[in-house]
Amino acid sequence: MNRYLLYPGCSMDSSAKAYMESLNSILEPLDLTFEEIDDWNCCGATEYLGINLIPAYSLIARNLALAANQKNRHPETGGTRTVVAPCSACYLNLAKADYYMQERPSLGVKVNEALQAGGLQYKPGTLDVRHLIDILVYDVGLEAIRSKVVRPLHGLRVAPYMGCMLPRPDYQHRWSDHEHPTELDDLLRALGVDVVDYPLTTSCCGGHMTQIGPETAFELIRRLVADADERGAVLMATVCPMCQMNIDAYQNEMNHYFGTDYHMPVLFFTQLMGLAFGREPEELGIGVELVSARNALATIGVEVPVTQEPAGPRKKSEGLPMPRRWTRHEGKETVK
Amino acid sequence: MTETFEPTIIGFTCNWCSYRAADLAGMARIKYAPNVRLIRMMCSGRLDPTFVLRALSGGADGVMITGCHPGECHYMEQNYKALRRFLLLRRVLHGMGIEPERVKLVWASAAEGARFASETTLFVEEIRRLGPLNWGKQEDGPSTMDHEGPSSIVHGQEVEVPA
Amino acid sequence: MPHMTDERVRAGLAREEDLSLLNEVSMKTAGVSHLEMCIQCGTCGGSCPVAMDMDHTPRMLFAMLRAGMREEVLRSNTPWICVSCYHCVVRCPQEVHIADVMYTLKGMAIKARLFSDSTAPDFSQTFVDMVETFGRSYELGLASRHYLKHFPLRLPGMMPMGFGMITRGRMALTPRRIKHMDQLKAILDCAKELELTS
Amino acid sequence: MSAQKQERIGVYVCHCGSNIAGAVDVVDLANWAAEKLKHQGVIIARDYKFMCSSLGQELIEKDIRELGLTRVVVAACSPHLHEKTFRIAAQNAGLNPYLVELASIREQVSWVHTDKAVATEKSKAVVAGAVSRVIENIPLEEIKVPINPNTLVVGGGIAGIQSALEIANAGFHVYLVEREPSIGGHMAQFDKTFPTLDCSACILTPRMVEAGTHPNITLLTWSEVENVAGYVGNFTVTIRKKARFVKEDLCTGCGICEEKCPKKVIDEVFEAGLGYRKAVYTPFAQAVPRYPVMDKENCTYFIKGTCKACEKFCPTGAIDFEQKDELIHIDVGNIVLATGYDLFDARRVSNYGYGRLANVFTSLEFERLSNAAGPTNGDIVLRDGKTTPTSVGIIHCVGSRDKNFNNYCSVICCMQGLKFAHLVHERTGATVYNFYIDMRTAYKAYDEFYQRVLDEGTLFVRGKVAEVTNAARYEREKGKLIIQVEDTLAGKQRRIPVDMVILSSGLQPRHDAKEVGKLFGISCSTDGWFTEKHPKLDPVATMTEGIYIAGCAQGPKDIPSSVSQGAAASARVLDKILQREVALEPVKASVDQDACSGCRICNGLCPFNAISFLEDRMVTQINPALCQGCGTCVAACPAGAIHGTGFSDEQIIAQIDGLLLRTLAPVGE
Repeated sequence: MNRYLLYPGCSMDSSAKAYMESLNSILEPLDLTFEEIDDWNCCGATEYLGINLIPAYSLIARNLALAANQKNRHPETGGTRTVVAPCSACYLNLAKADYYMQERPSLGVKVNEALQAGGLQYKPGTLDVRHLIDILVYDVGLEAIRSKVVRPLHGLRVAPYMGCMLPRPDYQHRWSDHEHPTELDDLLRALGVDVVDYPLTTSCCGGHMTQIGPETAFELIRRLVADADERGAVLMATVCPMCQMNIDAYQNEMNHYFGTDYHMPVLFFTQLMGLAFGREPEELGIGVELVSARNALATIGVEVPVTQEPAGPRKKSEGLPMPRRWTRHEGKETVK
Repeated sequence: MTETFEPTIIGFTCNWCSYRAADLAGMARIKYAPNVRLIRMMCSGRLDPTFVLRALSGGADGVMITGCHPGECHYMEQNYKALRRFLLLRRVLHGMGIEPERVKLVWASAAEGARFASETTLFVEEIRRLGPLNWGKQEDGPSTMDHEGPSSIVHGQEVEVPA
Repeated sequence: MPHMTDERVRAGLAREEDLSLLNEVSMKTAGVSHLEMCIQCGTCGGSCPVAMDMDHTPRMLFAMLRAGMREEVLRSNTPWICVSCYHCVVRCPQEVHIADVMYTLKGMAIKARLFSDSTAPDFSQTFVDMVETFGRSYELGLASRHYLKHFPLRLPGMMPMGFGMITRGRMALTPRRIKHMDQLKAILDCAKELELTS
Repeated sequence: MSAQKQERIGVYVCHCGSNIAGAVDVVDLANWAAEKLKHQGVIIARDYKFMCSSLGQELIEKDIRELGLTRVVVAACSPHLHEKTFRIAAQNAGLNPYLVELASIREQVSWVHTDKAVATEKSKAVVAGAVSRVIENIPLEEIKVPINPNTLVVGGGIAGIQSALEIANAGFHVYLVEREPSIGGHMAQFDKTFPTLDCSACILTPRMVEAGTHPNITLLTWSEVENVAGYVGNFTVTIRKKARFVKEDLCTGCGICEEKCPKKVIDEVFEAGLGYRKAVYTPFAQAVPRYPVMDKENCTYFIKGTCKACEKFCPTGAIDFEQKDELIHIDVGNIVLATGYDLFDARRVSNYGYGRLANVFTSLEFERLSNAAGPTNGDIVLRDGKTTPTSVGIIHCVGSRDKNFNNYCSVICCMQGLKFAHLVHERTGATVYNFYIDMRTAYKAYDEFYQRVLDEGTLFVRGKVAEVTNAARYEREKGKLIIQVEDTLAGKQRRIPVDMVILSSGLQPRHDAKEVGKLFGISCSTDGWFTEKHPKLDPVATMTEGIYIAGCAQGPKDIPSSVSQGAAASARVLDKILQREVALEPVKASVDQDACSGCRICNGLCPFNAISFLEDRMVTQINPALCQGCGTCVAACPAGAIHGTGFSDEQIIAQIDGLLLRTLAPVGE
C-alpha cells in the first residue's frame, strides 16, 4: 500500500467534484491510499500573492505545517513526506512556497513567525509536494496502469492538455520538459487512447482572466479549443480544475464572443482512467460537464473494438532523416 | 583590557590567488585592518593543520586560511583538500574548547583584492568580539575556557562544499 | 506633436528618476528576483500569451523599472493581465522571477492606489475576503459579488452556465468553512503585521 | 630547531621613495631589526631609498661579499615583483639565490594601512617572520631536464593541423592523433567560411593533404590517447589505434568496399544526421587518410556473421575482419591539445521545436544542406527533401547566453547566422529573418559582412525568439512554422510564419573534456573549457608545463582565431624544443624513505601523478620532475616523511613564530 497525504484544494468538492469522484475510483485498483490533510485551507490561488506577500505565503504554509505534523501519523506504514495535490494551482503554490522559503531564508523566517501565532511551524524541505499525475506516472508506473486497463480506449482521439502551472516553473525538476512534457501523453497512451499531437499542451487557459478580463481569456480558450479541433481531437483531457472549468464552463460564451461553433468537451484524465479501468461513466462524474462528452465517448461505444493496428510493411522513409526527440529524463526508463 | 582589544591574526595565503589578491588590495590602496600577518604558501593544500595550532598556541587570536575558489585551484583540486582539513580542524578546535570561529576559510581569486580586504576586516571584527585567546600566554592554555562552541560547525560558515 | 503628449513628456523629464525602484521591487519579491540581471532580450514579451492586451511587455516594464518610472510602472495594466503561465519564467535566459515580480507590482499598485482598472484588484480582494472569512474559497459568493459589481451586463449570458453548474452540483450554495478559523486568522493577522514592518 | 650554526644575516629596508617610507618608519624598522634580531644573526640592517635600483642591489652584493652574509632579507614590495631581482643580485655575489627572502611591507603594509605607528609595528613582525624563515632556507639548485624534440598534437581539426604543420615545418617530428577516421574536424563539414565566403573545403583540403603526407608528421586517425605519463620534456603517451578492419598498407582507397556494402546507416557525425553512409566508409571524399573504416556496430557481418561483401570485392585483399585494436607507445617532449568543441544539442531548447518540428534545422545540419558535397548536393530544401523554402528564420544565441543552458557567448553564432542569411538569400531568394539579442561582429571585415547582408534585404528582428510552433492561430499561419518573438525595437510581440527555421547553435566543451583534462593533468573552467595559464598573457599554455591548448578546446572561437592559437601553441613548443633542456623550479616535495611508513595516504592526493608507490619496498616516492610543488602531500604525511623544499615545515613554523614575535631576544639579554 502506498500512502500519501492529500491536499484536495477547494475546487475538488465543487466545480471539480468529477475529478474527486474519478480520483477516488482509481485509488483502490492502483493500491494507493490518500490521507486528507486535516483542516486544510485554501491556497490563495493566484489572488492572494498579488495583495500581500507574507500573508499569502503564510496561508499556503499553514497547509504545509499541518501536513508535516501529519506525516508520521501512521508509523506502521512507514510514514510519508509526500503531499499530493491534484490541482495544478494548489500544487504550484505549495511547491513554490516550500522552495522560496529556502531560496530566500528571510521569507522562511517571517512565514514561520506568522505560523507561530497559530502554534505551527514548518521547516522548508520537510515535505515533497507533488502533483497527482507525477505520482501516477513515476511512482505507480505506466506498466501497472496498463495492467489495470480492462476497457482500452482505442480510437478515442484526445488532446492531452497539461496546462501551464504544472510543468512550470518546476524548481524541483520533476517533469520531462517545461514546454512539451510527455507524462500525460504517455499515461493516456497506456489507457489505449489515440493521443493527438497537441503543441499547445502547456499553453494557458486564461486562469482568472475569465473573471476579470473575459476577452483576454476567451482568446486563450479559443486557441486551445481551435487547435484541438483542427487536429481532430474529440475531447481534451486535463489535469487541473481551473483548466477544466475555463474551457468547459466558458466555451459557450467564447463561441458566442467569436461567433464560432466549437464543441470540445474536456474531461479530467482520471475520468478516462476510470473508464479504462472498467468503471461506468456515472461513477466517474461524466455527465456533469457543461460541454457534453457524450458524443465523443459514443465514438468508442461500450463495446470498444480492439483496433490493434496491423504492423504493415514499414513505410520507406522519405526525405531527410529527423533527429531523435529529447527529454530531460533521457535514459530514465519509466516512460515507455 | 579596557582598551579596544587588538587581535593578532595569522593569515595563510596561496601563492596564486589569495596572496595576489592581497597584492591587488595593496595596488588599489584599499585600506583594511592591520591585524593580519600573512604567510605565503604555494597552495592552500600545503596547510598542515598543525600550523594553525602552532599559530594559536603561539599567541595568535585567530587564523585566516585563504585559497583559490573551488574549481580554480592552480593545482587543480588541492583547495578542496584544504577545505576538508579546515572542516576537520574546526571540529578538533571545538573539541579542545576553542571557538571554531577563530579559524576562517576565505576563497579569494587573484582579482578579488577588495574581497580580500573586506573579509579580513570582517574577520578581525569577529575575533575582536570573541576576545583574546590567551593560549600559550597562560600556563594551562585554553582548557580554562568552559563554554560550549556552537553546535553547528559547517552551517555557520559560508563555504561552498563542492558537489 | 499633440499638446498632451508634449506636456507629459515634459512632466516626465522634470521628475527625478527614482533609481531605488528596481531594488525596492526586487526586495519585495518572493524568492530571489534576479531583476537587475535583465538583458532586455524580449523572451518574456515574446512568450507572453496575453501580450496583445498589455500596456507594456514585461521587458518594457523592466526597462521602466530601471529608469525609475514609478508611476508609469504602477499604472501599467501589465501585471493585472499576467496569467501566471510561467512561460517567460522558464525561458528567461537570466532566470528573472518574472511572474513573482508581477505579483509584487500588483501589491505595490494596490497600496499606491495607482491601478487604472479596479476589476482585477477587486476580484483579488473579494477572493481574499472569502478565504479570510471561511478559510476556503466560495465560488458562488465570489462570482455573485464580483459579477454584480463589474460585469452586470454579462450576467444574463452567464445565467445558463451558473444554473448548469449549480444543477450539476458543481457550485455549492453555501460556503464551506475550516474548523480552526481562529488559528488561521491569528496566522494571517501576524503575517499582515510582518508585511507592514518588512 | 633554529640553526646550530649562527647565520650572518643582512636586513635591507626599502623606502620605495615615499611608497613605504611615507607610512612606515623605515629607519626605526632597520634599527629595531639590528637590535632585536641580533641574537638570530642579523649583523647588519640598512634602509635605502630604492633597494631595487642598481645602487641598492650593489649595496646588498657588497655586504654579501665584504661581511660574508649567509642570508638576506629585503623588506620591500611583493615577492611577485622583485624576488627574482634580489635573487639574481645574491647569485652575482656568490650567494645561493634561494637564501634570499622578501618581506612584503608595501602591498601588505604601507599601501593598506594609514596609522604610521601601527604600520611600523606590523612591518617589524613581517620582518621578524622573514628573518626566522630565511634561517631555515636551504640552498637549492634549479633542476634541468632534457627535452624530447617530438611533439604530440591531439585533435586533427584546423587548430591541430596548423599546430602540427608549424612544428613539422620547423624540422621536428609530430604525432597527430585524431579520434575520427579522417582529420579535418568541424571545418571539413562547413560549406562557406565567413566573412569572405571562401569554400571551406577549398582552403582546408590542401592543409589536410599536407599534414597527411608531411615526412615529419605521423598521422594516427581513428585513434585515441589512452594514457599519459611523465612530465615536460619527457612524456610517455599510450595511444589506442582502433581497429579499422582495413589493412592500411594494402588499401588503395579505391572505394569499392563502400560501394558494395549493403548496409546504410544514418551518418550522425559528418553529415550531422542528415545523410547516410555505409557500414564501411570514408566520411567524405577528401578524407585524409583515404582508408575507410568499418563500423563494427552496424556491419552485417559483425551482427549476423555473414555478408563480407567488402572482402569479396576488395581488389587488394585489404579487408581484415580479425584486426584488433593496437596500443602504441610514443615518447614526446610537449603536447598540444586541440580537441575542439561539441555543438550544443538544440533539442534541449524544446520551445524551438528541434526534433519535433521537421523543418527546424541546426546550424550544422544547414552547413551540410548548403554544401555542394552534402546530402542534397547543396540544394537548400525542407525536410521533405524537395521543397525550396520561400521564407526562412534564423535564430541566434541558441543555447548560448542563457543560464538555462550555457551562460557564455559562443562567439561564432552571429557571423554564422549572417552567413546563413546570405546563402539562403543567394540560393533560394527566400525572405530571410535574423533574430538576435545583440549583433556581435567584432574583428576584421566582420561588420562589413553584416552591412552586406543588410544590403541584401535580410530582415533583422532584435529579440530572443520565444518559441517556434506549428499551432496556427490565424489562416495565414496554417501549414507554416510560426516564430513568436517580441520585436524589442518595435516594442510589440510578433508572430512570423516561415517555412524553415535554422538554429544558430552555440558551441560547448567536448562531452569528455573533463576526463581528457584529467588524463593530461590540466583543469577545466566552470563552463568546461580547458583553463589557460593566463587568460590574456598566456592563452595557449596551461598550468601544467609542456601541455598547450589551442582552438575551441580553450573556448569558443572562429577559424582565424583557432589557426592563430594553433600556431601560437607551436611557437611555444618550438621555444621549448630549441632550449634543449628545461629548468624546473626547485620547489618540490621529496620522501624520506626511511621515515615513510608506506601508509599511502599521500598516494591519492597528487593531481599530477608525481607520487608513486614502490610495491617491492613498500614506500612512496615522488618524481621531482612531475611534482609542481603545491605541498599538499607534505601537509598530509602523518609520519612527517615528506619534505617540501622552498616551503618546508621548518620554514613555515619559523615564520609563524617570527610573525608572532616569539623569536625576539628576551628582555635584558
